[in-house]
Amino acid sequence: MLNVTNLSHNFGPYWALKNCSFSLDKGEFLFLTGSSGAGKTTLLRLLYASLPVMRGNVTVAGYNLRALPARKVPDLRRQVSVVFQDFKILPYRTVYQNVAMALEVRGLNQVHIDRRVRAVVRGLGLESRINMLCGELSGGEQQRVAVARSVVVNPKILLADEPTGNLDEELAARMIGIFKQFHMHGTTVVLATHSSDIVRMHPEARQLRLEHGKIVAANWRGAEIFSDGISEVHV
Amino acid sequence: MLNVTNLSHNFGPYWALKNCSFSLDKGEFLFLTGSSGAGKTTLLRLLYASLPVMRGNVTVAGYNLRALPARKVPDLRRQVSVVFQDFKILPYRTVYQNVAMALEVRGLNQVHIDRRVRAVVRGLGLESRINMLCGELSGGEQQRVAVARSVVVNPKILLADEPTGNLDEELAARMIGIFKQFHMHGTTVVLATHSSDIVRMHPEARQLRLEHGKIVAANWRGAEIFSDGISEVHV
Amino acid sequence: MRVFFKLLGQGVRDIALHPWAQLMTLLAVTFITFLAGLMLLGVGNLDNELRVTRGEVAFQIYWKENASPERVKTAWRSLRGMDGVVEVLTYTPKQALKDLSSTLPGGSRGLLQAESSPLPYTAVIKFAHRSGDVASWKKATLAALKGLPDVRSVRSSSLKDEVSRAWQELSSTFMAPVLVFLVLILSMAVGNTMKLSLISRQDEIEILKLVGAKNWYIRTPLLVGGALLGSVGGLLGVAGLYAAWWNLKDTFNFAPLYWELHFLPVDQALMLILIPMLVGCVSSWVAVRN
Amino acid sequence: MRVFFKLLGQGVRDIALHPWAQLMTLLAVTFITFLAGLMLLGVGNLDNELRVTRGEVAFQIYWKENASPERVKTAWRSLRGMDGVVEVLTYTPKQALKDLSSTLPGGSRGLLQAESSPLPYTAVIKFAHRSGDVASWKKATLAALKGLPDVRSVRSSSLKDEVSRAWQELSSTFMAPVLVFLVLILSMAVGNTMKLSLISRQDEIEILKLVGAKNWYIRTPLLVGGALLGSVGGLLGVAGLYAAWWNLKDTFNFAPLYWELHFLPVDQALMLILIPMLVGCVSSWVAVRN
Ligand SMILES: Nc1ncnc2c1ncn2[C@@H]1O[C@H](COP(=O)(O)OP(=O)(O)OP(=O)(O)O)[C@@H](O)[C@H]1O
Ligand SMILES: Nc1ncnc2c1ncn2[C@@H]1O[C@H](COP(=O)(O)OP(=O)(O)OP(=O)(O)O)[C@@H](O)[C@H]1O
Ligand SMILES: [Mg+2]
Ligand SMILES: [Mg+2]
Repeated sequence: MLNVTNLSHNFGPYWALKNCSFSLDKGEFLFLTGSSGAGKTTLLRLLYASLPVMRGNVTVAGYNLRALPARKVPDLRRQVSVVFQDFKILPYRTVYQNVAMALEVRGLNQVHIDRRVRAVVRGLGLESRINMLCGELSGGEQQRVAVARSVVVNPKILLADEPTGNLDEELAARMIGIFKQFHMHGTTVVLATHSSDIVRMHPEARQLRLEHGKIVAANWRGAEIFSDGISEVHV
Repeated sequence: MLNVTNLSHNFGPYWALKNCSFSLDKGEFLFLTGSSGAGKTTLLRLLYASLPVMRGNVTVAGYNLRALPARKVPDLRRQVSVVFQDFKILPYRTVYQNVAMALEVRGLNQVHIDRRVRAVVRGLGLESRINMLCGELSGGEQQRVAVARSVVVNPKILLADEPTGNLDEELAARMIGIFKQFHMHGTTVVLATHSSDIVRMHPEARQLRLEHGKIVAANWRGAEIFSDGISEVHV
Repeated sequence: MRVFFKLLGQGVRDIALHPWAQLMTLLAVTFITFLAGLMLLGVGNLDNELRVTRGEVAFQIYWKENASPERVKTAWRSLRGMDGVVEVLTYTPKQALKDLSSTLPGGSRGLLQAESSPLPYTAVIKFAHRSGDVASWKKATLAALKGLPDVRSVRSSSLKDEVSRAWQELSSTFMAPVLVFLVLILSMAVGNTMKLSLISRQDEIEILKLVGAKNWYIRTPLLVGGALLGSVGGLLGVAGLYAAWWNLKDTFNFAPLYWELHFLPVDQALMLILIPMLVGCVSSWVAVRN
Repeated sequence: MRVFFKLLGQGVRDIALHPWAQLMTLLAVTFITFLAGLMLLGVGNLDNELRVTRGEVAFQIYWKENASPERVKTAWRSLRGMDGVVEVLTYTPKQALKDLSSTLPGGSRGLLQAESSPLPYTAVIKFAHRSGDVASWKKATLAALKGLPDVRSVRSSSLKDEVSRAWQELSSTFMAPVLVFLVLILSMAVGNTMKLSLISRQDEIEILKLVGAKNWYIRTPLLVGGALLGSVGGLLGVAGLYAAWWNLKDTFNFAPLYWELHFLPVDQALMLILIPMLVGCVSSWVAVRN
């Protein structure tokens, strides 16, 4: 489902990712941890073709990202849903419109869209906000809209970048619960977070720790820990 | 220093704040908690005149916000520094430029600006990023730039809205440490957060809990707990 | 298909998102169209005027003093039968003298009382403006007129010809580039405003791409918006031009000038609407390409 | 003061932030200025041409047939002394006949051989175009000319007068609004592009306000940017106009027309630079007011 081998990425002289290798099977759940600037967002951006893969190889949902032509990118992104760290929702559209957008670009029919959007919005506790403009929402509410838009399409792979940064423990747990639910139905989930609390509450999930662009710890065999004599401890 | 009496605020029919009253003396440290949508950001926005005070009275640093003419707003904002929940930094400017901006609008001389900016940026662990464009920074790095810009001016009052949402425990603690330092030097700090961990680590500080726009808990005498038979427990 | 119409509708509805920017853009398109149209109108009418009053070719024919009246009259009849003739004025020596004296004050009676008129038989023949190889046609006509029996000399009025020739030279060497240039200005201005108004939609485009929208899905509403802006702007511009023309058209329309301003021909008016529309489409397309 | 100069500099440097948008705006300003200038140029030259060749007032004076030659000659001398006279053409009866016959082909010898000329003493007097109350001046002049001894009648050439009058009517009733209208178009277009280019700086302005910047601090760089854009655009437009004029100016400059196109007067050219500059300033100012 998701295969990363020897992936490196640099911004000018700065190496944001170095020689990362790991693979995930269909329906697995991965927590991606690492302190600020470790390379979590960079890794996720490479996985949904927002950054080009220059070194190493990445295969996502059967697409080889090293050789993906630009016109195939929309196809990839219909398999891979993303919750962005900075939300990327439209402030001048309502909650409903922002969430429905992801279904509309797929050309689904209106009745189906309506049912799915309302179900997901209810699940995230936003039903009273559904017709409000997103620009008028609180930080946590906006974050939940971002999550709603990514899960509404029932993706094969779900990438979530810090999806609980603006939520308190209770809401965060509820959101993780929603991700878990999709995971149960076969979605592969990659969740980047800095919160060790959340990770600790789900010991059964895969975990990967980045430090300065290198994988420094992992709790399953599919990941290659960077063996440069720095740190090789499993979390 | 900061006096709020009977403050209410509505967006259309929706009451985001209801009858809030509390006061803070110079140099106090307040944690503002409450779940997503409780009204934390709304309260802060009222305090720095980003929303007009319609009902109730607010006095901040000697300015009566109920009757503040538009041309006085810049004066208020030179006393009150804010860390915004959505950062509000310029992606096409460097870290240095974004932080220096707050000093430049005050017309300080270049040598002084340079010294202050570099000191604050170093304190937040961003010295290696100082000449990078903010749009190229990671989420946590951007958040730290936002904090740097607000503390660099040595404000009388510091309002921080969820300043640690994108930071791991270690960086969060370091940042609270920086706020504490300013607090020691006489700055009044109001810090909105959803993280009960952080609040628990600072039991000596003032605490105020909002729920649906009402003050439902506080740990000092200066705050009036909403007495509508709902909840009156001190945290 | 259903999706396509939805996208069309969205393109129209999206105008409401930034009404101020859209209105400003619309006004810019309108004004530029109006300006371009005004220039076309001015050039077209001047051109027209020159063709009608100046472009026509007039010849003055003078017969010998001893020409036989019968031969002259026959020649006059044949003149009227020539191809492209607009008007033939003929003067017997008496009539010529009378006409001449009538231009003098009080009808210089002395002149009229002269026993025999000192003037020859005269005719003025005017041909309509013709395109094509005017020079050689003129040469041939001149020869034909000179060949009429007893004709002493034939003249054509030179100033009018010169102006007409200069204007045609100007038209052919400068009007084409000037028109192309105007279209370029239009494209530039419309494209500019479109591009700038698209800046405010960059976020939306970015997000649509990130949630898996295909290119045509993103571009259709933008194209519709651009085309709508261009065509409505063009339409308003032409309407404004029509109003302006309506107010101005009789300014020069008095005796003895009778110069009535004409509106643009239909094809030019249509172009003034179609070109901004096309430019709107194209510039929207270009704006989202990168 | 130091801060002020820093802000000026920032206004200039900020152009580099969105070079594409700024370039497009600059081009739009350039082209609109060019268009406006082209219209001014056209109008100005036509106006000029009408004033020079048509606006002048000509009177034809005919003396009685029995007028005494001495009196006529005295009158001629006094004509030349009149105020605003451009040209006086005088004809004795003999000269008039010769002149007349010379317009006929082959110099109709019969006419010249007439014992005494049937034509009267004649004079044509041309006055330069004059502004002010032309009608009453003309009436007075007409009366004065008619009052000369032995004068039978005085005429003034009507077509030229009519055209001249119509053009002046057009100028006074339509040119002012048209010019105001052009300035409006200019303001609109420049303001529009300025406003749109400012959209991309809204974030910056919002943040500056939030960190306590005073209004002048925010506006000065924007004003400088707007003024720069407007004035450079205007300058380029006028330069382009000059280039176009240079290429076109001799198009009508041939014998016997000698109509040389003139460039805009300095004050109009300056206006074409100053107005976009002002508009750029004002629209920047307005854009950040809300
Ligand atoms: N476009 C870019 N150009 C230059 N450097 C970049 C760019 N994007 C990211 N970086 C740098 O790469 C490093 C990794 O960034 P990344 O966003 O992946 O971190 P992260 O793990 O997501 O951190 P956070 O938890 O703070 O979001 C950062 O130090 C950042 O400054
Ligand atoms: N401009 C606005 N128009 C309408 N409703 C608004 C507006 N701003 C905020 N609200 C509503 O007011 C409520 C309080 O918002 P606020 O941003 O103060 O919450 P918050 O406590 O900061 O939440 P969070 O922790 O999620 O940031 C929210 O439910 C929000 O939807
Ligand atoms: Mg990140
Ligand atoms: Mg908030």
